[in-house]
Amino acid sequence: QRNVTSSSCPAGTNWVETVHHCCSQCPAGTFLSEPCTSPENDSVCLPCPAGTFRTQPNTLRKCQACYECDQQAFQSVLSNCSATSNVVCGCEPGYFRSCFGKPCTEFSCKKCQPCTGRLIQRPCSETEDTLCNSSCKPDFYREGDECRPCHTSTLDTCGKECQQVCGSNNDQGSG
Amino acid sequence: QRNVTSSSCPAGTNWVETVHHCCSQCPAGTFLSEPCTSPENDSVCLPCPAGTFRTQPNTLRKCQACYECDQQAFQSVLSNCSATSNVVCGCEPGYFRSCFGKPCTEFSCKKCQPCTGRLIQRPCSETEDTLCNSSCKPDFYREGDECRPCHTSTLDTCGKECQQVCGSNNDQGSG
Amino acid sequence: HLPILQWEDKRGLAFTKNNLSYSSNALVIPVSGDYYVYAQVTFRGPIESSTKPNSVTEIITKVTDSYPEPTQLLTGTKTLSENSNGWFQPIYLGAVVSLEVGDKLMVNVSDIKLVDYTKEHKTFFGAFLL
Amino acid sequence: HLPILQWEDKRGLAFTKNNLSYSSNALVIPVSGDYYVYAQVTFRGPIESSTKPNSVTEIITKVTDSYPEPTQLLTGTKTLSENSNGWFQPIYLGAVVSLEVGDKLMVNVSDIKLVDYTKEHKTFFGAFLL
Amino acid sequence: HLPILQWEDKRGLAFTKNNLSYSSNALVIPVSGDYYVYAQVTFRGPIESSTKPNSVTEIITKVTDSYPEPTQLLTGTKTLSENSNGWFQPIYLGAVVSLEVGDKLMVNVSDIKLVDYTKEHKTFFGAFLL
Repeated sequence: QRNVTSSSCPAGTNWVETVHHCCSQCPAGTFLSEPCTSPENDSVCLPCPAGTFRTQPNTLRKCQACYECDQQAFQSVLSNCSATSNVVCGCEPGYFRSCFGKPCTEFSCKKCQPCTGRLIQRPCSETEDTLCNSSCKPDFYREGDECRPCHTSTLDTCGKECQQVCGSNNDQGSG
Repeated sequence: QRNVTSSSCPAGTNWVETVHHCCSQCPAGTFLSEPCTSPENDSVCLPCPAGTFRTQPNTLRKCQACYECDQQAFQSVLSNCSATSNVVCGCEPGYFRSCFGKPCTEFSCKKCQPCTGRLIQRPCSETEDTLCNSSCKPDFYREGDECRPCHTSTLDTCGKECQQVCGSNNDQGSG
Repeated sequence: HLPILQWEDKRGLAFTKNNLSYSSNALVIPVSGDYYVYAQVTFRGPIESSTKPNSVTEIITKVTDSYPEPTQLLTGTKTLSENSNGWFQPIYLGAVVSLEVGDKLMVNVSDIKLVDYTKEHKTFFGAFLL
Repeated sequence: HLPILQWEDKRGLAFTKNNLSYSSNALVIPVSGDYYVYAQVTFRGPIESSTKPNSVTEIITKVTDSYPEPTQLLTGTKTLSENSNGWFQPIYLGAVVSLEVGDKLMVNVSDIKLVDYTKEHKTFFGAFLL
Repeated sequence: HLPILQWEDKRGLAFTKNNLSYSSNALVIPVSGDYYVYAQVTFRGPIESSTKPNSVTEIITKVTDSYPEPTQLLTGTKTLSENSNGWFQPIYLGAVVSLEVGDKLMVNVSDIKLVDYTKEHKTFFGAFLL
């Protein structure tokens, strides 16, 4: 162990101030339990306890605590925390990510919109809401920005738009 | 140096606890580098470093840091920081001060409103937005709370108000 | 009483030392004296199950054998004006309090379901002897 | 200048010791050094008398015999977006400042009528020598 | 990573002592131990150039030679419900963290253009050894 300053340790080793040595890095998934004191007894590394992880080789005395997925906010676990990787969270089926600013480190899961009465232009995905077709499906008429099914409204009470769309369907019937 | 309590130093001097003396005040624009220790060697005062100031005579060990004007919020420097005065900020031309409460220590600079199609009753100033005349200028007709120029709308498409205002102008022309 | 938060005291950034221990949701004071006690809770919503809250509250309380009721030491309470889509609201509290050996310190919140427990650097609690 | 808050220094959770005394609305520094100074003010409204404020401000200031003007040490200022019905807004401030013996620390606020003075654990002020 | 704030360490209220030094945007830890680390950032807007943000975030991070990635120590993140005219939002963070000699502490923010840098008592950062 040449007595070197912190910046010039050989590759694969880090300067450990408490022992004034360059000690071998502990591999990802472990932490430095005992620093090296001489060439004979090198760094002692122990595996990260459950619920903690280290993604990189290190000479840290503790591992990082895993994040948790926000079940109450409809997040789901895409991949569990392991000794070498943090948990990865996504959204439950039927929900998409609504980010709080970029990059999307914080997000809440929002319910995909159902496109009632419309054709789906692009289905809901992990990162985007469903894209509904702007025009209404057959047998549906437009009211404001909603599409209403024809059968639910009796012809005499329904407005111009509804008459036009729903009326024509009944041509065969009441003429 | 009579050994006096802090409250009763002669004018122009302050009690300096660390030396238990009444020491001469340093003039505005300077700070107390060395307190007096005896009548012979009085307070040593040094000029405030760049970016700091003192507006009053003092026996302080440091000068106050200058404020900065909020360029990103369209503030402008009315007067620079000097050794004896803090920076004074205002608004860039075309902006006025919108205060956050009284006194107006914090303010943001808002764009002056343009009074399109109206006469300016009172021009925009440092402290107040432009005051627009409530009625529209000649050759402008009212639509909602806006004044629209006559020429942009063809007589047949424009509403009652526009007909009234813009129609009468064309009497000479198309009769 | 308001629900009490549970804390991690060993993993990651969490630690206890000098006999200041953590047991059954409370920091236990090992020696009488003045402590700077602090806590931050990040609240977030909306979550379907709970009605739209109009405020969130965080309280650091003291429980002691010498008195049957908890004492509220520090309180942070904030009304929510955020609209329906997602919101975040951190509340930080900290102050010096005189504590006796054996006193227990806990953090209560208005609604546990609104607490963001997902990252250790967003919600934390601690104390140190002056 | 902005109005100065008055504080309770003996009853309930309040206390002073090690010669850090409280007089005429100020904490008086007994010995020169670096202090961690902190204060929380809970603001609340609306209250009839005052016009709808669009912001609340809390400032910890220092007054000293060595200078005729107060020095602003820490400032917390927040705009209010809350609507007309009731609102609460705590502002916490804390930092290390270098103080001289005899310096006085005070807390100023934008509008005293908006301060929630009803409970000692909602609005508090203190300092300790490092 | 998020942008890192730069700090004044000598003029006005700012100071460093006991070998706690400031260099290239970071406080450098001179001796291993437990430190109370704190920072307040006052955010303000709107400013033309940036799109209307829906949240502001302040993070105190640690960088160390013993690990190639920064560690997030404390995070304050708040959604903004304020409307278009001017808004202010202070975020204060503080807690005890165990640090090793040589560790560097920095403050990251979600958007540097939203930080109110104009007055030293509105945005500040510090640490002290327990």
